[in-house]
Amino acid sequence: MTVHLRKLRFPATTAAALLAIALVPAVLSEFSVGLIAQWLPLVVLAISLDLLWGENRIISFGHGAFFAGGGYVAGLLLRGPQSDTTGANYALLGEGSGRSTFDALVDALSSPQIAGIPLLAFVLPVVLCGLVGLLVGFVIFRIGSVEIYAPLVTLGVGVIAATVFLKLPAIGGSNGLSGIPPYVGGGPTSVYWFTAAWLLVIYLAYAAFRRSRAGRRWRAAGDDPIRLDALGADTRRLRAIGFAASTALAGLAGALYVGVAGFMSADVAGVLFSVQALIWLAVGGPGSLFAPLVGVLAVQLGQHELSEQLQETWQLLLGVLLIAVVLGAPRGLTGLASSGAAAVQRLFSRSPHLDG
Amino acid sequence: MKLELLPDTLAPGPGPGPGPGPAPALAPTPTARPRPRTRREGGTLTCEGVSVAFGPTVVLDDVSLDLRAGEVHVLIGPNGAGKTTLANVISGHVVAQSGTVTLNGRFLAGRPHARARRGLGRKFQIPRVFPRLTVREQLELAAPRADIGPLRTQLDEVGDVPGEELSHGWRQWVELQMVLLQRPSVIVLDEPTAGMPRSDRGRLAERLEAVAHGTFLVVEHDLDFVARVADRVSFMHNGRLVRTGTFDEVTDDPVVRSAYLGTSAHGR
Amino acid sequence: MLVQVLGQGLSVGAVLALSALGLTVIYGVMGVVNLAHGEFVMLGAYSMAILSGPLGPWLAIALSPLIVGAIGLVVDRGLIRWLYQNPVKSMLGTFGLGIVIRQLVLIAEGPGLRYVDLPVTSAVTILGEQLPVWRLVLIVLAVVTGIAVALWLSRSAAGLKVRIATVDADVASTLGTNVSRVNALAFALGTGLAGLAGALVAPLGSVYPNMGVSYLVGAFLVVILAGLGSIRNALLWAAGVGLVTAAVAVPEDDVLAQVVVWSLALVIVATRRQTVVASRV
Amino acid sequence: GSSESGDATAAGSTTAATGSNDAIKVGVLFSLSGNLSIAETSMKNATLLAIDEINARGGVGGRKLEPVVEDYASDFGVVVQKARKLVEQDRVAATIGCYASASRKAVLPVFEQGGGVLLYPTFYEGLECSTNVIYTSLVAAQHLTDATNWMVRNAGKKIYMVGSDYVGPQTYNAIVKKLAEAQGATVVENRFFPLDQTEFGSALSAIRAARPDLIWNTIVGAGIPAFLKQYQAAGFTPETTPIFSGICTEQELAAVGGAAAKGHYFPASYFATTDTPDNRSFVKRYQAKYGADQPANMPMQASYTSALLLAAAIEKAGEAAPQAILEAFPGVSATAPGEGTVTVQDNHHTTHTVALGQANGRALYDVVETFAPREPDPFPASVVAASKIPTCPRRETS
Amino acid sequence: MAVDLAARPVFAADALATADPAALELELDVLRDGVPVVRASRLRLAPGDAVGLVGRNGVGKTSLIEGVMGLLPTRGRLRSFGVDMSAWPAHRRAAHGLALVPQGRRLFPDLTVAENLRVAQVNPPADGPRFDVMELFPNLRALERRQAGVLSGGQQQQVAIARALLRRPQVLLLDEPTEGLAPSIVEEVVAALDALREGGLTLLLAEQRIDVVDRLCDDVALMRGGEIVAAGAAGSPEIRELLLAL
Ligand SMILES: Nc1ncnc2c1ncn2[C@@H]1O[C@H](COP(=O)(O)OP(=O)(O)OP(=O)(O)O)[C@@H](O)[C@H]1O
Ligand SMILES: Nc1ncnc2c1ncn2[C@@H]1O[C@H](COP(=O)(O)OP(=O)(O)OP(=O)(O)O)[C@@H](O)[C@H]1O
Ligand SMILES: [Mg+2]
Ligand SMILES: [Mg+2]
Repeated sequence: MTVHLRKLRFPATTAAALLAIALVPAVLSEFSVGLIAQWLPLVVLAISLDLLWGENRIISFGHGAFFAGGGYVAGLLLRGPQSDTTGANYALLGEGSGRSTFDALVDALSSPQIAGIPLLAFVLPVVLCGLVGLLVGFVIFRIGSVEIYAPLVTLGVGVIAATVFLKLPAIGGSNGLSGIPPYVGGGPTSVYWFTAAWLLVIYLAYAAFRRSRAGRRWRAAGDDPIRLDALGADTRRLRAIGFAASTALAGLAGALYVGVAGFMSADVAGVLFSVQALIWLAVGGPGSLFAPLVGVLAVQLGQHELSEQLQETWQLLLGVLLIAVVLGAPRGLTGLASSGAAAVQRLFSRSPHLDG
Repeated sequence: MKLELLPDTLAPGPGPGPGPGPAPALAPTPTARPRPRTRREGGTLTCEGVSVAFGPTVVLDDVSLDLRAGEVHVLIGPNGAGKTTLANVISGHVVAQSGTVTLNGRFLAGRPHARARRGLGRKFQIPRVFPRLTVREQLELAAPRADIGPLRTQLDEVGDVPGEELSHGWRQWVELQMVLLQRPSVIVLDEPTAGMPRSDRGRLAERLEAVAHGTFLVVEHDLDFVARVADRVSFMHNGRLVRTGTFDEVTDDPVVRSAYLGTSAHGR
Repeated sequence: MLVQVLGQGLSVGAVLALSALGLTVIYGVMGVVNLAHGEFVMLGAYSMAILSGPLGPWLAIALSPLIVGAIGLVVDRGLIRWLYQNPVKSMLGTFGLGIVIRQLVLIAEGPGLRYVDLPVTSAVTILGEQLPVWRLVLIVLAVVTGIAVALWLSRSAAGLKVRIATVDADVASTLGTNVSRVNALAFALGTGLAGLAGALVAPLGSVYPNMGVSYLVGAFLVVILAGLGSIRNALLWAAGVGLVTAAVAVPEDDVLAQVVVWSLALVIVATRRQTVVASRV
Repeated sequence: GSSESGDATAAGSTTAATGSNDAIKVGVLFSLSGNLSIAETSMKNATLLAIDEINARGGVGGRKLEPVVEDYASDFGVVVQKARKLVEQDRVAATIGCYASASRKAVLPVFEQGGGVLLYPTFYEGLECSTNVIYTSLVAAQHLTDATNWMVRNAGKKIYMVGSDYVGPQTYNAIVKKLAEAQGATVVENRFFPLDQTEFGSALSAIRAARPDLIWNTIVGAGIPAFLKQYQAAGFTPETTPIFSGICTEQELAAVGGAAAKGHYFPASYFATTDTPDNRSFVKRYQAKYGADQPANMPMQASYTSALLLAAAIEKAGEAAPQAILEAFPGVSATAPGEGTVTVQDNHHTTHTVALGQANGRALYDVVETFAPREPDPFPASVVAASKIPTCPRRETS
Repeated sequence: MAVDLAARPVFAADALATADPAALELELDVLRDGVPVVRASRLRLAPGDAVGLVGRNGVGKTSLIEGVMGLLPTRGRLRSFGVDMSAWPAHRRAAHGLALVPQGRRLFPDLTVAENLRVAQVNPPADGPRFDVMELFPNLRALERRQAGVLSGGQQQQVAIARALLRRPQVLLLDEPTEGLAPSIVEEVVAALDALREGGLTLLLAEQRIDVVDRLCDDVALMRGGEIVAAGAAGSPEIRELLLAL
């Protein structure tokens, strides 16, 4: 009995999640479908953070920067040549300083030859964010006390990125990059399917990784890098590469996001957005497979449904919720759910063993 | 009546028999194990003129050590003599100011993982296990293809317990198994018997004998155990390697007696 | 130019130091990454804004740290004590706390900017450079407070208890230390310092519910560079950051200064040798 | 969204576009939480005040206006969602909203692709004339030309510029620089600060060294009080080095405090102190509804006026379909409180009368000079090359 | 075989002395995460008694000791010198005369050795026997200014023992105190503890080295699976047999 329930739990939740994804367009209005489509890339971002935090005990305050960076690159590629963005207009006012190499780069990205190849809009953000992530990763893991310094170094990355993005008129400066077309035509529903398919693929890959030997090694690297090193694994390199994989995934999330939202702004690179992403995960329960999905949907839904009615009180509620999660449900909503399930299971089985 | 130890369970030898008598010896009277043992394969490790200082504190002073293939070499010495530091130099956790380490005839350098890949195993003095992996997962991580059949009884007990919930002694055990399962050619064990019950020490000694391939450098304070496993013993004192020889030769040395063994040597 | 950079750099450093001191105490000593630190600075500024009218600026400055420290005490009992020595959990919990404080202030006091009069408006001329007296006051107070806190932590018995209480609460309690009382004291001290920072910068800056974020980020920068728990280093690095900022910002501009300072910080952290203790295995 | 109109009946399922007798839905899209809510809450309030008054007079063509209020929480990701909801789900006739340029830019595609109407009631930098946006407040060149001329003539020719590091202030400063230089002035420095910077010591040191006649300032938000107070602490006075601000309404001034703000200048199409009967009545009605501690200011008045303009446009179109409203807008006028008649032009911007205010000891502006009414010009030839000036209005996004 | 413990306090000999309050008298369950890992353990130690707690790994020795000290939640009874401490937090138990040498040393690694010793004295010590730790561990004097975290394992263990003794406890709980100590130091520690017992110190000692137990303890309690399954005089044949089988 007990064994059965335990074995069934994983496929059952997966099936339920799949069913929910499939049902969204059928039961909700087109607007709501579009809205949820906009949240799905955030789930990908949350997965990229879970890969670090849940599995490797690294907190990043800089993932917003990679999300934004990926979004900008994909956005420029998707939008193609355009003369009349705010950025271009602002450049009209430039004080004769000439065009920077960065402007040329932006132009190259949005030139007709390469823009509009949707595949590139995925590949390039992933590659660029991954490379930058690798660099940052090597910095972080050179220092001891990773748990303490990683948040601080990534915080610095976020601050620099947000400042620099704001400074660049070619990507819209403070006005952001807007008018980005979706990857697929056909309205919110097809955008939803497109994004959901990506999310599904990423989720399956993530689930497979977590169960694989590589996934176990990755968890071990966060648990005790010195021990793992002494077993012959180059933990520092492993973690730097894992960090890069995570930032690449964040870049991919950004690329997906601009295809849905049509817009990317520099504050996304800042600390507040990155912390917001951590909150999704905290609410979901870091380290659990469904935490990213559950966390993003719960917080965003709450935000969407409650913020208009409650306004300032909603924010207050969010803060209280966060404290409640930390104190009352350190393994997040998914943790609550599984201890609920365990309680149900105990009802079916005999009294628990005390020893062992 | 006070409890007495029965030394003959450890090794044959003279000693007070059971029953009332004079106050029993506090420490057992260790005796070196019978030798020679059948020779086995194993790596070689040489330290040449290793010196380490932290700021003004000299911790290792021109230490040279030579491990023969297949032997069990035990390092003893007072607390703070530099034994762990020497182990750290070998495994790459401490960078020596001068001196070289050679493994199987080639210089050993680089970070710990590179040394581990060349066949160097290491158990730490403070046991290190992976908190979130179960015991079974830890062993599998260390050596995916190793045969864990002989460990079945222990795994039945703790196989599914995550590292963070292990008691101190079990942590020692798990870490030791991780290292041994990897079958390194040279294995550095820092106080492997700490926290182990007596019978397990005996079993560990048997295990070390039974290992088919491997050279051991063991740091130990349990003379009983040392006597049983050591082919050779080196004595360290104040950062210097003072003396190397058989167990009896070293423990008979008056310097070793006064600096390390204390009154426990009186029983001999 | 040199005097300008010095004067300006030290006064920027003073503000940084004041906001970093409390963070260092709480982070370095208690192992709590207090993301609500900026909000305690904000509470200090609001208490200054509210009290300086009826009580006058000096009394308000003296009272603000006490008030904010008292709030910190309550918060410690209600929340922080569950988060000791758990940097990850503490980040989330205190971030939630930050939102709560901000929103409560916003609901109680409105979203608008608050006004605080400068207690001293005059400027003095040093080596041909005019420096506002209030900035000199900041520099002096930052140094004095920093030294006082450092001495208290390292020399006094209470300071010693504070330093052990959260490193290993179990062992500390077996040594007779009432850990929860000591922790509450330490958190109150850290938040009180934040409150002092808030009260002192209020007349120069802008007082509004969201003001905390920038102080938090600046304080974190100092803590990154200074390492954990060292008050002396925090003071020195705050001055260093201030001077570099001024050296870029006075001749060039502040955006560039921000980028330069953070990039330099990352380079310094990246090339820094590991601490000895961390590498002991 | 929540309906907030005092006496609007519950809307049926019929959309506004069908031209039935039901209420006309009007989107009201501002930040009511987060850091932008300081300014935007009062803009929402003023919009609702106007809608209530229009309804009290019998609505538009016999139909009531029904506000659909959305809070985008100062988040430019959320603003897109909310705009979509208003355009696609609620199918409002038009939306009044947005404050920061970034929020407007973010929602542009939603309105252009969804065929909606956005009335943007904030003074802004220009360089835009979307087919689907009606810009009801000042645009940069219209806002700044006369004030700059006055400044150079009366305060001096050596100018030091400061601003927050984002598009609006950058454009404002670029335009003022061109205008001032055309008057023979020199700009010794044009310096920008990160958005949330509240530490200006370095800049003030540099300013002292540069010895300008005046400071042109487009620092926004929380930076303003800090800048003005640190200016005062550093020993500057408005008598010797006055500050002319481009983006500093009564709202920001209140936080600076009367003493520190006194003597500085700001041009605007509306000041709270304007002593006309209609303005006194406007302020009184507003404060009666939302509290007496709220100083009136330009974006708030423009929000109010926007609702009036919208009502006039629907009246003119004869129906509440967004496309018809857009087509009806050019030429539509309304009487703006404290300002007079304002008219929407073919380029979707609005004529205004600008005045120059000088801060008094009560943190309010006294008008020192009122300029002649000015046409709006989103692409001023003084700064934009002739070849790059587009025909307005046009679609801004592909 | 094993002494039956169910009905009476563990050490019958002490039953005579019940008129005197026991230094430590307990009947406890110790809980981890709400689950009892130690169950119904009864012990009674008269002042000056020394009891050895032995058992294989993971049987609950550390848990019992930490439960007595107040570091783990417990159910049941705990009295020391007539005072019921079962609801007290650890620091009150410490003030009342309990002290602990924890397993794994647990020094404050960033503090110096001198500071690690000073922390034992910043709170008023209990009034057990006085002891000069620097005489016991003279080599610590040279290390006073060193950070405790960089000390060798055995040096750390010495500091941990010294720290507990400086509390001047009446009841000292020792969790494998000889781990990592050189033989001569073990000798000295044992001799010192023996001397302190003369001065009235009560010892509860978890130890794997049965020679140390033998030398130091009058009585032994053997644990298995979270329970004390046998207890008796250290020298009794049954106990001796059990010890050797460990
Ligand atoms: N990072 C360091 N800084 C300063 N001194 C150090 C450092 N690391 C080790 N030491 C000192 O070096 C000496 C040798 O330490 P080591 O750990 O090698 O001793 P050991 O022989 O293993 O002793 P034990 O038997 O107690 O484990 C000790 O005195 C210790 O305090
Ligand atoms: N931190 C922990 N979390 C959960 N369970 C634990 C923890 N530490 C120990 N346990 C469990 O509690 C039981 C008793 O452990 P305890 O540490 O008391 O044993 P012990 O007798 O001291 O063993 P050792 O000789 O190995 O030190 C064991 O089953 C162990 O798995
Ligand atoms: Mg050692
Ligand atoms: Mg134990």
